Amino acid sequence: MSKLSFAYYPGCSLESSAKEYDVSTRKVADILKVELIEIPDWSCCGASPAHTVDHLFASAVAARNLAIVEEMGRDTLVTPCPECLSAFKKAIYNMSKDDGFKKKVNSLLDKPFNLNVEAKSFLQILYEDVGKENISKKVIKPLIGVNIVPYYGCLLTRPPDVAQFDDPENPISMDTILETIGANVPYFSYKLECCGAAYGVTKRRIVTKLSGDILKTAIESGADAVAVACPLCQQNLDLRQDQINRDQGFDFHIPILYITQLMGLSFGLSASELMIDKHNVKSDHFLEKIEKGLKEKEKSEKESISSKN
Amino acid sequence: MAEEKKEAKIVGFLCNWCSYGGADTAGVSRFKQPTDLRIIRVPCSGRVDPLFVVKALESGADGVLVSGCHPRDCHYSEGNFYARRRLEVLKRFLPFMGIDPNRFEYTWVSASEGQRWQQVVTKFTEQIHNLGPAPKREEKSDR
Amino acid sequence: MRIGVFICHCGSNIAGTVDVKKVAEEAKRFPHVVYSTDYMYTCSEPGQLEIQEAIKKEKLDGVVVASCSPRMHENTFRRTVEKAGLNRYMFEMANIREHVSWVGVDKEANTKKAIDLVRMAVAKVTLNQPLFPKSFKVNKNVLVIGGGVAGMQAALDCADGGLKVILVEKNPSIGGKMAKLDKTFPTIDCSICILGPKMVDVGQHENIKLYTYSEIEEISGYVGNYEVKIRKKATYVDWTKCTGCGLCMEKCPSKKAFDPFNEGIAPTTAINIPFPQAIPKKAKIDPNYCRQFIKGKCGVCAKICPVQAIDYEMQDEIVTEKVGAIIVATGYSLFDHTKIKEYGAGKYLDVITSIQYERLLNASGPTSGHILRPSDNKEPKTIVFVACVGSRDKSLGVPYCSNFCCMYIAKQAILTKDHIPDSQSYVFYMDIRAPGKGYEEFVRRAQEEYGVKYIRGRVSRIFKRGDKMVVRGSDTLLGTQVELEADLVVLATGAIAEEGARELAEKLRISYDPYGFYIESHPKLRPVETNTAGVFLAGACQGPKDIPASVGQGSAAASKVLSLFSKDLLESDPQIAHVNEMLCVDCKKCIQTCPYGAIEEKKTPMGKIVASVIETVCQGCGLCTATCPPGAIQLQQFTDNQLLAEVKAFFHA
Amino acid sequence: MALINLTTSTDENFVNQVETLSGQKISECYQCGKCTAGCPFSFAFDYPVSQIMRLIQIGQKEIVLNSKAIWLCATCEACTTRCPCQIDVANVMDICRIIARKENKVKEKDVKLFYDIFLESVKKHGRIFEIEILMKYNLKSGKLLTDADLGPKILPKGKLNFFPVNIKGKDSVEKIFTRFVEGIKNNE
Ligand SMILES: Cc1cc2nc3c(=O)[nH]c(=O)nc-3n(C[C@H](O)[C@H](O)[C@H](O)COP(=O)(O)OP(=O)(O)OC[C@H]3O[C@@H](n4cnc5c(N)ncnc54)[C@H](O)[C@@H]3O)c2cc1C
Ligand SMILES: Cc1cc2nc3c(=O)[nH]c(=O)nc-3n(C[C@H](O)[C@H](O)[C@H](O)COP(=O)(O)OP(=O)(O)OC[C@H]3O[C@@H](n4cnc5c(N)ncnc54)[C@H](O)[C@@H]3O)c2cc1C
Ligand code: SF4
Ligand code: SF4
Ligand code: SF4
Ligand code: SF4
Ligand code: SF4
Ligand code: SF4
Ligand code: SF4
Ligand code: SF4
Repeated sequence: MSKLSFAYYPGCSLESSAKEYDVSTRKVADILKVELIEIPDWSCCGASPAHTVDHLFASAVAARNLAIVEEMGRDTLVTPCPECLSAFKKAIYNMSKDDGFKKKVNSLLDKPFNLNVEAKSFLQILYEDVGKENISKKVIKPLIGVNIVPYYGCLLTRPPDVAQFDDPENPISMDTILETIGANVPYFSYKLECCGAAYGVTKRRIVTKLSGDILKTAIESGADAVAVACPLCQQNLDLRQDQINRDQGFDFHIPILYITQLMGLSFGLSASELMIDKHNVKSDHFLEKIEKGLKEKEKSEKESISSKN
Repeated sequence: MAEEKKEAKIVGFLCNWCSYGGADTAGVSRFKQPTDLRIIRVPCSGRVDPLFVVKALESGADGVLVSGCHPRDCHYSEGNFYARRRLEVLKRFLPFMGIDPNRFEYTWVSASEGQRWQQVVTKFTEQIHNLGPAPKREEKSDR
Repeated sequence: MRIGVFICHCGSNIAGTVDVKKVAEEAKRFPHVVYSTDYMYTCSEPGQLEIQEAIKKEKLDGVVVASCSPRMHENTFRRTVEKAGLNRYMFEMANIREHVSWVGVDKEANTKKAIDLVRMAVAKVTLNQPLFPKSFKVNKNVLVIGGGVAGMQAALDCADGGLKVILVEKNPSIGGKMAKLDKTFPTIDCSICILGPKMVDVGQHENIKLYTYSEIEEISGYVGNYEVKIRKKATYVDWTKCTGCGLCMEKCPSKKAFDPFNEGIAPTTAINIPFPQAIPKKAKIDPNYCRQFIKGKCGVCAKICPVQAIDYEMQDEIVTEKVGAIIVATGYSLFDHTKIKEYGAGKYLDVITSIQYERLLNASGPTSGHILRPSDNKEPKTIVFVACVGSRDKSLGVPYCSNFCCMYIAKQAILTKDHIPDSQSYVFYMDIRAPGKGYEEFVRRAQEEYGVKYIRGRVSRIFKRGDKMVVRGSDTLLGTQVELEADLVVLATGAIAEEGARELAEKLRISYDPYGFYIESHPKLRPVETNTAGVFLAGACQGPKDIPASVGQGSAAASKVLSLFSKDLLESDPQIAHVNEMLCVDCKKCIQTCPYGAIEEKKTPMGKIVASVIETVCQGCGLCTATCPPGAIQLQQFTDNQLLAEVKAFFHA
Repeated sequence: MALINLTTSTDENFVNQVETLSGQKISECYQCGKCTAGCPFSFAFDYPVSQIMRLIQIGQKEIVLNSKAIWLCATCEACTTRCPCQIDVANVMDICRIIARKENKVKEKDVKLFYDIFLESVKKHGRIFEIEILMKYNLKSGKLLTDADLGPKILPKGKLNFFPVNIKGKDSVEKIFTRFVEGIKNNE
């Protein structure tokens, strides 16, 4: 595999409330020899507020960053955040579909964006460019004995025309990675149901209902933890888990971990290196279960070796 | 209002089985089209002698359209393959005769594709309007 | 020449957007035109009489009618002029309805266009020549392709009418989809009970020659004289010996073979007779599952067969038959629901298709007619039917309605209640399409008497919760989201074109629509004819249709063949190529080009070698004409001169 | 629902406006309800999304622009992904929101307020400043205690920045805002 190298867009959340995601992404990338070069002086992608104002405006806010990537001489922008990804992909999609639109967007910008950059999620890089063979080579502490359900959220694969990644109704990229790092992945029917998105602040009840349904289904599936790839999903499911319990009358304590954190664990990084301790819901029990699983595996391997001799 | 757009002179050679039927279907479905085109019915697009196209363009046509059955769907099994081969050669040859190859188009429309026919006519007519009237040529054959 | 021009109003269809009077006036000034008029409905009896009178009074020797498409009325008017003593080819039509009045809104531009088209038609008719058809003998055998209910009906009607029928069916048994069904709407009679006797009749009729497990390899010729090559696929059992005793099936150790008849819900043996009522009732080996073929050892069936019918070395065989007409009755296929990811893409065992459900309901099916759901063989209590799965769905490329699923859903829901009295069925639907006789009443009965709950809304997603299937849909009448926990979900998968339909159409030289269904000559007036003379359509191959309609079309196609064959001689179309022997330089280009091998060389009385057209073989495509360097071979009625005259008439007004 | 007088209240211009801005043909919707069936927010909408589509079809501008639904839609794209008629439904919802915003008809004031504060932050710093956004929202919405319970959970983790990150090219971001506003003014 030739060395992979991309322009990296962390996004606003990954700078603050979702620092864990940024840190674990960079560490995992490092181990997998994926070079991530942070886009100099990147600005906010505009997220969902921008497109409620105007699509031209929203595309321009996103495209400022794409133009910088062009200037860097790179052809791919990689971001871990699906919300940012969606903003970039839609800008590229709309601009390439309609030349007039493209011109208008560029008239709002200091430096024009000439459509020479595509946007990908870091998950897509892991799944398609790095591949499960290369991931499995780095696994030294497989996550034996734990059930993890992957929660994709809305925007990673939808709408399919724009996202162009994985299956829009039954995505398997995270499933595959989780299996590759040794976890057991039970059937999970809420992979794609919306968590309530950005309405946490303004419409808390909506979020605690939707996120509550997701947690409930995850637990019914026998999950010990939920894997996520989105800072907003993480926030809704983890930070707001107590609000969910209060509003919905549940008593859930299920860790919500970034897929990159789980990979990092399997690559032998410590929980604190991966900032797992920075989450709201404690992962201690989950981590213990992994250790136990590992020990049991070692024991049974030893036994089988000695019985062979 | 701006002045009326002058009609272009466009000839269409349509095979009886597919495209002529497609144009009928468009009619039956009332799919509105520009009025510039005059259709000449031929049994098969393979009947269209490239010379017809040249003669039409030389004697004053602004555009010529040939439309036949989709590949593999020819009523005469392979007529449209012949047509395609000949007309592709023609298209490459037109510039040497001083004719803009964009004045000639070859396409496929089946009998059920009324909507497609509407699009083909609309697009081609637009294309010819954009090119403007064909430059006057010295007429050799007539007179 | 004396030419008459007749401009039709078609009520307001033409006159509404074309100034027909002006067109008629203008036409008077065209060369050779001596008479021009307009009329309200030219194709009506008085309209035709007016043409005939004008021919006589004005001594016309050429007629142009400007009206609808020649595909609609060319033959009508040809007969009209013929009755007045004119040769039928001294006639031309200008299409000012489909190509003018219906597609343009600007009356002035339309009128100008109509005038141009009439001028072009006049220019052409001036160069027309009287043509005279030749007669040729007809082979009165008929080929029926497809042995579903439509094809069987067509075959029986033809055979009863005294024709020899060759019936080709690609499966090992005839019967088509109907043989798989349990009961049929709207009368709920047992499908195989009414179909079985018909199948036996087909099998035993002295005028029907049956080729099952066979496919069309090649078709050549033309109406009255087709030659058909049929591939008899190897069954590895000598059917002249096999008695259908079924011993081999009992002993065959390979018991996991895919069973297409049961739609894969239960396996079968590698050697099998597809179902008890099969016609012919003969065994066949599926080499994909037979151990003799896979591992090279077994041979149990060969040992056990009392009549030594097994032949592992059997090869496909090609036979040739000659027929005069062909009825295509190849039916339909069902939409592949594994393409619909939000419904589980076929991964959930308890989400099945409607045709699989027919097999579950069927007393001779794998569950002996007990409804047991596939995952755990338990009897389901809550059954959800989903309508329009792979129908009326642009995103899946199937925007059309499949015609019969609304009805069979009602039927299956009623049967469900009969089988499991304490069950509850739900139907998610968009519209209920039940326009046949007794159909609406049938659907009402399902709701009123059988308590089937109909929910107006589409299903968005199906997923598993415990051992239930959760169906999430909407009730648009309420304006809300709804969810049901079902034991079994039945998807009413839509009808799509039979696989291989397009390839067969290409062999037959008939057309198909964008979805692969065959196109009839005219949707209202020639519903079972195709544009290829001598080829007729019956049943669902033309578009989804239920059994009554399929059978009706089978009979209609048969009667078309019977009337075609009522004459011993057919007339050939004289619009064929003709060689000017003076001009021909024997370059042979035309001979190489003709797709029908209709051109040969001959020696003229002067000893010159020239090309010569075999009149009965030429189909009139004109490929040769466009190929001939000196312009010696001309397609009559479409000669270079005629077409160029049209072109010129447009530019030199 | 109250009586709708179709003669007086049908606004064809609204239908055209939505169609032009969204690039979607509204008449293609055949009211199957699949969008509503899959919409996670159906339970919170006043009109489910398929009814919004219907209301647009019959030109009911006032009802659509004054609905809560258009503000509660989270652009999750479930409807767009599954619509059998290939309509970009989420885009239509977005366009309705944009029109409502332009016409100052905002049923869900808080949602709009939050969006506005968010964008203000982008305009000011080039990136968002989470703490500032939350505080401003609490002040302006009058809901002072929004997410107050989360403070103790997140603040000690030391992830949140207490000072905004001001990017170097923040004026180039600001210019996007100003040019956009100018563009609108020039068009009017
Ligand atoms: C679940 C279900 C339930 C239904 N229930 C009812 C009902 O209750 N009442 C009702 O009226 N209708 C019902 N129908 C509809 C019914 O199945 C059709 O109307 C009927 O089968 C059409 O008959 P057909 O002969 O045109 O086609 P088919 O039954 O499809 O027969 C076509 C035949 O042609 C053969 N064939 C195909 N291609 C070739 C080829 N290239 N060469 C040779 N042979 C070929 C096929 O093998 C097949 O035997 C139901 C359909 C379904 C799916
Ligand atoms: C408003 C309307 C619009 C329609 N539009 C369409 C359309 O767009 N497309 C379409 O496909 N269908 C359409 N139809 C349906 C269409 O009219 C019928 O399908 C068609 O007319 C049926 O033809 P028929 O020959 O069976 O019956 P009819 O047209 O009713 O002909 C029966 C004939 O028999 C005669 N008759 C009756 N009793 C006797 C007797 N005892 N002795 C002698 N003669 C008798 C009658 O006088 C009549 O001339 C429409 C129907 C209506 C009402
Ligand atoms: S001839 Fe054609 S156009 Fe005239 S009335 Fe008859 S159908 Fe109509
Ligand atoms: S192959 Fe032999 S054993 Fe099998 S059914 Fe035929 S006759 Fe019986
Ligand atoms: S040879 Fe094949 S078909 Fe015959 S019994 Fe053995 S497995 Fe079955
Ligand atoms: S018949 Fe009914 S279920 Fe079938 S496609 Fe048409 S409307 Fe849908
Ligand atoms: S027109 Fe010419 S090429 Fe066509 S079938 Fe007749 S002889 Fe052959
Ligand atoms: S192509 Fe023309 S010249 Fe050549 S053999 Fe045929 S008819 Fe004669
Ligand atoms: S899914 Fe599409 S067609 Fe169906 S109601 Fe919604 S917008 Fe209309
Ligand atoms: S995009 Fe909006 S309307 Fe569509 S499903 Fe999601 S929340 Fe509902």
